[in-house]
Amino acid sequence: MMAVLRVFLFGIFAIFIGLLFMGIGRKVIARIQLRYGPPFYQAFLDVGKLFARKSITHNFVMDLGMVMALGGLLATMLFVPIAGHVAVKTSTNLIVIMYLMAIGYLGMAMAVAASGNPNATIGVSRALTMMLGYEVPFFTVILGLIIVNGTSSLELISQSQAGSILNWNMIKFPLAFIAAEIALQAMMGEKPFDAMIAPAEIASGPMVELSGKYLGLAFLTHAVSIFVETAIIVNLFMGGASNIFTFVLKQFEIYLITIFIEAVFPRFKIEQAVKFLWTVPIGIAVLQLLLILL
Amino acid sequence: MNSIVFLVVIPLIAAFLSLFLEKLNKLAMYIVTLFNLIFSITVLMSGNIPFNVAIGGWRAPFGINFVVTDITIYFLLLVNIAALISITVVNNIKEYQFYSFYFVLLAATNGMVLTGDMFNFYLFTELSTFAIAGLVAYKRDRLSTGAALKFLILSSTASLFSLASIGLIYKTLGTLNFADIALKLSKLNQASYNLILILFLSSMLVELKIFPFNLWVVKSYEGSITSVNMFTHGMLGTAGIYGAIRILLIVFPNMYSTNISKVLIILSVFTVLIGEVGALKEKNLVKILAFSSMAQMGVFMFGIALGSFESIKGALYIVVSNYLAKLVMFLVTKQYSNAVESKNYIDMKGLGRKYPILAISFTIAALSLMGMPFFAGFWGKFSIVVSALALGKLSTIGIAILLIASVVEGVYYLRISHTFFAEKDVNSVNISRVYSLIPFVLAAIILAIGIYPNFIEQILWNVIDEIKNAPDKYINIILSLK
Amino acid sequence: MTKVFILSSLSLVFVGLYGVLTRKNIVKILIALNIIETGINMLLVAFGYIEGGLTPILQSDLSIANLDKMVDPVPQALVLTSIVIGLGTTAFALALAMRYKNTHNSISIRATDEEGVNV
Amino acid sequence: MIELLLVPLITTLVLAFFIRYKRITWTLFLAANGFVLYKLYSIYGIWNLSYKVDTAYKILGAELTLGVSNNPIGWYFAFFSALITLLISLFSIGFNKNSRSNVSVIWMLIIFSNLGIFFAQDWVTFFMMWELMGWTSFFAITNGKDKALDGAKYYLALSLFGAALMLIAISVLAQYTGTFQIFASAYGLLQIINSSTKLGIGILLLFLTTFLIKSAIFPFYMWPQKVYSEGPEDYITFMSSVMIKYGIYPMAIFIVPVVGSADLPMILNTGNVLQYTIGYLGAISAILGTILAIFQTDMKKLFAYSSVANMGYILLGFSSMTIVGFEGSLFHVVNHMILKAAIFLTLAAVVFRTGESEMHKLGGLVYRMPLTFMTFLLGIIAAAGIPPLNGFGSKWMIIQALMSKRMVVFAIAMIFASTGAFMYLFRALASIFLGQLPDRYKDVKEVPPTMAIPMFIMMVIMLLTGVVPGVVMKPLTSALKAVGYNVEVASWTTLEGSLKNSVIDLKIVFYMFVAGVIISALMYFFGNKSEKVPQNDNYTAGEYPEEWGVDADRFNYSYAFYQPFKEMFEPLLESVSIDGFFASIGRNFEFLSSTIQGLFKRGEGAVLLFSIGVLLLILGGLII
Repeated sequence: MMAVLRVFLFGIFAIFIGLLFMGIGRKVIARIQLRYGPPFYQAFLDVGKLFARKSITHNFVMDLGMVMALGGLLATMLFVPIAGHVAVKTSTNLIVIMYLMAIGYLGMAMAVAASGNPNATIGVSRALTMMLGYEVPFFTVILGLIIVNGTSSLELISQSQAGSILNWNMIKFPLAFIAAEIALQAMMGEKPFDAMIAPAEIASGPMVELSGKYLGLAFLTHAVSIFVETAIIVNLFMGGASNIFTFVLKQFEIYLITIFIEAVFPRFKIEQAVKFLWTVPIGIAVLQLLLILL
Repeated sequence: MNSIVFLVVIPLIAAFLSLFLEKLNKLAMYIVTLFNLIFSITVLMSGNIPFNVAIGGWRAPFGINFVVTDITIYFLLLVNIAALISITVVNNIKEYQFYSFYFVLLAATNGMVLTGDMFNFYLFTELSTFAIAGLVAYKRDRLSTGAALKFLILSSTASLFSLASIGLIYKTLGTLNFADIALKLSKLNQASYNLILILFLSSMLVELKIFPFNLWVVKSYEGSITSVNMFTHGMLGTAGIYGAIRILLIVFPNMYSTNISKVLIILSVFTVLIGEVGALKEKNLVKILAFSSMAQMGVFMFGIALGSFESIKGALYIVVSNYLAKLVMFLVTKQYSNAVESKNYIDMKGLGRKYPILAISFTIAALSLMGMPFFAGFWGKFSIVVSALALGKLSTIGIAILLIASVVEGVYYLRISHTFFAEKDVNSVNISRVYSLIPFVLAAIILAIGIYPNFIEQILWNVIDEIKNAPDKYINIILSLK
Repeated sequence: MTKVFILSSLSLVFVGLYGVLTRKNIVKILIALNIIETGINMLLVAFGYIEGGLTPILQSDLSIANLDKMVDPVPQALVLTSIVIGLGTTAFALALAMRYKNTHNSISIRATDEEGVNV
Repeated sequence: MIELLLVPLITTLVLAFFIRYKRITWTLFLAANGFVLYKLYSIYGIWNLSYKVDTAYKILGAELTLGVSNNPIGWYFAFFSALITLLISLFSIGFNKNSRSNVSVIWMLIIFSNLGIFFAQDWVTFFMMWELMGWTSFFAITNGKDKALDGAKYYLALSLFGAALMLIAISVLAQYTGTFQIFASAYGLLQIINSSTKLGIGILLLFLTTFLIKSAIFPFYMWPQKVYSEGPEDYITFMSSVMIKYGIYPMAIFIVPVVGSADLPMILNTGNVLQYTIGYLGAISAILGTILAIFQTDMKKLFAYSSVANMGYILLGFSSMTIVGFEGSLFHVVNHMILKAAIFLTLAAVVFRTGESEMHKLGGLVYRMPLTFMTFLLGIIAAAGIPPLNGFGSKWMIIQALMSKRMVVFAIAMIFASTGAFMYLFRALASIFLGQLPDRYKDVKEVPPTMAIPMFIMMVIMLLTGVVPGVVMKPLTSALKAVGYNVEVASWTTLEGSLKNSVIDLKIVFYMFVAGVIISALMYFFGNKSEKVPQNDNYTAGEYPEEWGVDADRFNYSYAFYQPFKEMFEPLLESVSIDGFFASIGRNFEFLSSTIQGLFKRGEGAVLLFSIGVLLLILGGLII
């Protein structure tokens, strides 16, 4: 019973933090662009409204896919240590986390493809292409860290950086951090890597046919993914944290970097994005890997 | 067992009689062939093998003699069985010439196998090629006439070479008897030995279909009717193989110390390559079989030229497999091409679905030729490969090329089999199921040898044993030396 | 004397071979074949020939006493047989050549064997 | 032991007799497979079973003995392939109702050779079964259809070529070691490598090439797409799931132990030269297979390339030469068997109902074939290696092994391939089942129960092996232990990696996934009601195009799905065209063939060539 409650709490927490970040993010972007922007709790309002609305669906795959999307990301989130706490006792294996994340994306992709709108499918095709673009540099970075630490457990990697700030992987392996940051930008689908959404071209791509609670679930999925991705980076590079507040703060720092870049950059075409991801971050990551290996 | 002479005499008498028998010729053909076959079986069963028959009472090195040893009797059986199977596809032939030529061929091939004398061997060879040329020309059209004439010219030229070689043998050794030659050859100087061997070999390679002596093969096969193809393959070919074994391995065993065996290896590899690759693009089934029989003879020659007993055993397996398989294939080709009135295998599409036994027999034969396991040819291929790899660089390269050529063979044969089994409606075609019987039995034998080689292995070891202990098992018997 | 025989017979063989290889006319090829054959036959006879030898016929005591001076009869017997064979071959080949002329409308060995194509 | 081989053989004969009665043959086929599975189950653990035949056939001076024996790794392969075969044969009963040809006879013969390969005790038996499998596959692939001939010929030529290489290798090996026994000759080969490295590596490479051909690794990666796209779908299912593993089995029992213990030059202290050779071949196959799969428009070709990529993973696992990698590879063998069988069964079902295998001509089939869709969905989740299903565990172990051996290039290749796998797998899912249903498939129905049941069982198996990998890992580790590897028998749900603190419990992963889905489902039910509306309601913005006299066009985004990506890779793929190389070999042979035919057609140069031949002989005999 305790475990169930714990799992539930972790889930709710992730959703809450994710939505909060989204709201703050919007505000920050607006301020950078010299707009006033919505209030920081706008994301909660949006989700609430969406869930209250009636919605339409075309077949059971849409329902199944959306549930799978959020479920998959929540499951991933349960494997990520948050300030040393994990929902259940596991080895917090990085590879497991990376693969589990994919099920969420798969569910999302399935749901929007089932909606039957070509724009949505185009969006998914771009997203998957982008995924191939960022997974390779991101994994190269992870590989270096795994080899250094001799473990693929996220928890152990974050523990190994305990102590002063100089122990942080961010300081020890700055190149890896830069590469990971670029990959993270693509992972979150923020500019300049947001070709899969591209409202002007393909009418927000995946979201085009979603309405009501389906869109709401998509929002929540995005929120959880923000949480998970920033949490992974914090664990990998910033040594985790001793309490949850610090942890969230560190997450927010990471998110802010992303938001700053998002606010000022235009959009890559998809093949430009992949080419970029396969030259710059991979180059940096491989350099770091060579430094580690030799 | 002086009556062994009848194997040659009776067909020759029949050849004369065939001029007058007219409609009874077909019956006579069966009677004579059956006589030959039954007689050979009796000889096999009689249990007094080996024996030596001096014709007219003249003792071995001086007179003409017929020898029956293990090798002889097996090949005698092969020739006569092939004859019997081949004549089953002879029908609607009224011309007595055909029958005369057939009887001459039967006499000549039996004689080739039986004789223990160089000059007689030459005579019988000449006679058999003569008969084959006549049979090839039977169809009377442009192709067969041209083929027969060209074959005749080539084989006459070749036989003159062997005549020269016989003259040289007589000049240097003063004898023409196989056993006596074998005994005395070792005293000869190397150059004369080689010259004799080369002259004789070059005439024999024509019959063994080795490149570049084999330009007659494809044309003759293409230009003649199926029964003649089977004669060429089963009778002349088998007798030629006998000649190769007897003369190269027993009379000229010193060949392996010269470079000639290496040249033979190279030539046989080329033969295989040319045979297999030549068949790749061919559509005419008979021509494909011609190319393939060339290639198989190349493999046989390769095994012989390697000269180790294991490779010779492999070569003998190849002989058995090729003998059976080609008979099956010609029979199937005959039935199918008659049914669709074309020799192009693509026209035979779908026949295998209506007449599966013929097509399955063909496939089994093809697989055996490819050297697939569970079929007779595999044991031959395996032996040859293993012994070739032990015998140095040249044979290693040779066997590698041979194996790659067998890939090509596999592709074109199974393509044909596939065409037989392809989906197509063939309701208008009619083949009597009786014709499936012989191919089926032969294919079953191929399969049986492939699965259970013990029986044939024993026979082949008898043959090898005779080659190994030639002085005891052959020479001394004939010359009555103790 | 024997050497002259052997040399001349060899030259006949090569002349014949040259003919077979270069002539196009089938009849000429057959003639060339016969020339080779003659050469080979002469060769065989020459092998058995002894200078100043006797006829190999046993008719008197004298001949029995001079057995080793007799010419070897075996090659002559062989040659007789081979002449017969050669005759048969030539006859048969000529018969075929006649049919060749009918079917191909030519006696060139290079005439195509394909049906329906005129030379 | 012998009845295991005899039953398929006798069944083949019986099937051949009844070939015109489909119902009887396929039922018999199913029964025989059931027997084989039962028999295999009953001989588990009795590792001293064997059957020998002494022939009088003399080779290398000794009489040849052929034999089969129950060896643990062979059992592992045989058992799971028999299981999959049983399911496929159940599927075949329904699938072949309307087919014109009956592939069951030749298929049974392949099953015979299948068992023979896995249980062969000596190389001769192995080779015999191997060759048998080669030509029987040819007939099974063509199955009387001319359009399948090209692919089948390609496959046949490759397998005959491979078999030729293997025959040479076997013969040379037997000459040096004096034995045909597989395990004894592995030891002998090791000694040859240590004493004369060149010869040993030569033999090893000959063997390796043969096995690579059968498992569709890099230079020979073309045959699956040629073969799978045209063969009979149910047989192709068997081929893609079971037969492609024939090359892996001998690698596992022969190549890996030899390479792993040979004393060869090392690279960067991480592995020896051969290890890296195997690894690079695997990595190239994984990457190339993935990229090519992404560009296919025919679904069978797509999954053919996916098989190539998966074979690459298995080779990568071997190349690590650690026990975790080895276990992972063997585990992946079975996982791939299961998931490929599931996927190809659904493809067969789609072809059965629609007769179409070009993905862009399909679409929206989820409306008509929900069960097939679910099987396919689980299949691709498994194929992508996503946790609660079965592809994950083995991939994870392989990556762990590669990372612990610091083989970074291979690890990155692996990640590239499995991320790329999402791309092509999703593309297949979206194009076949999702999107809008074309009008011509309006009346398509779900497959009949005989076909649905095996698909359902496949789903269960995939989930079961995903959550409880012990069902495969326990027999596997026991088998490895039985042949002398130093391993612990695995537990039911946990997998052990080779890095620090890397034990994962797939049961927990599954629970977490369920927990996540429950939370998310709660959210879903918490939201307001949704209404199910037809596609056009939204798509045509509520208007009715029929009223204006036009039909609503249905179009899916599925033809050039990854066009930008394709444009990136096209120049690369054009520059490395193995297919062109093989095709040019074929062309050269054909050209040579015409030349030779020309030579033999005229035939007037016979005497000239004869003279040349005599001269050659004189050259050889008198002058040299």
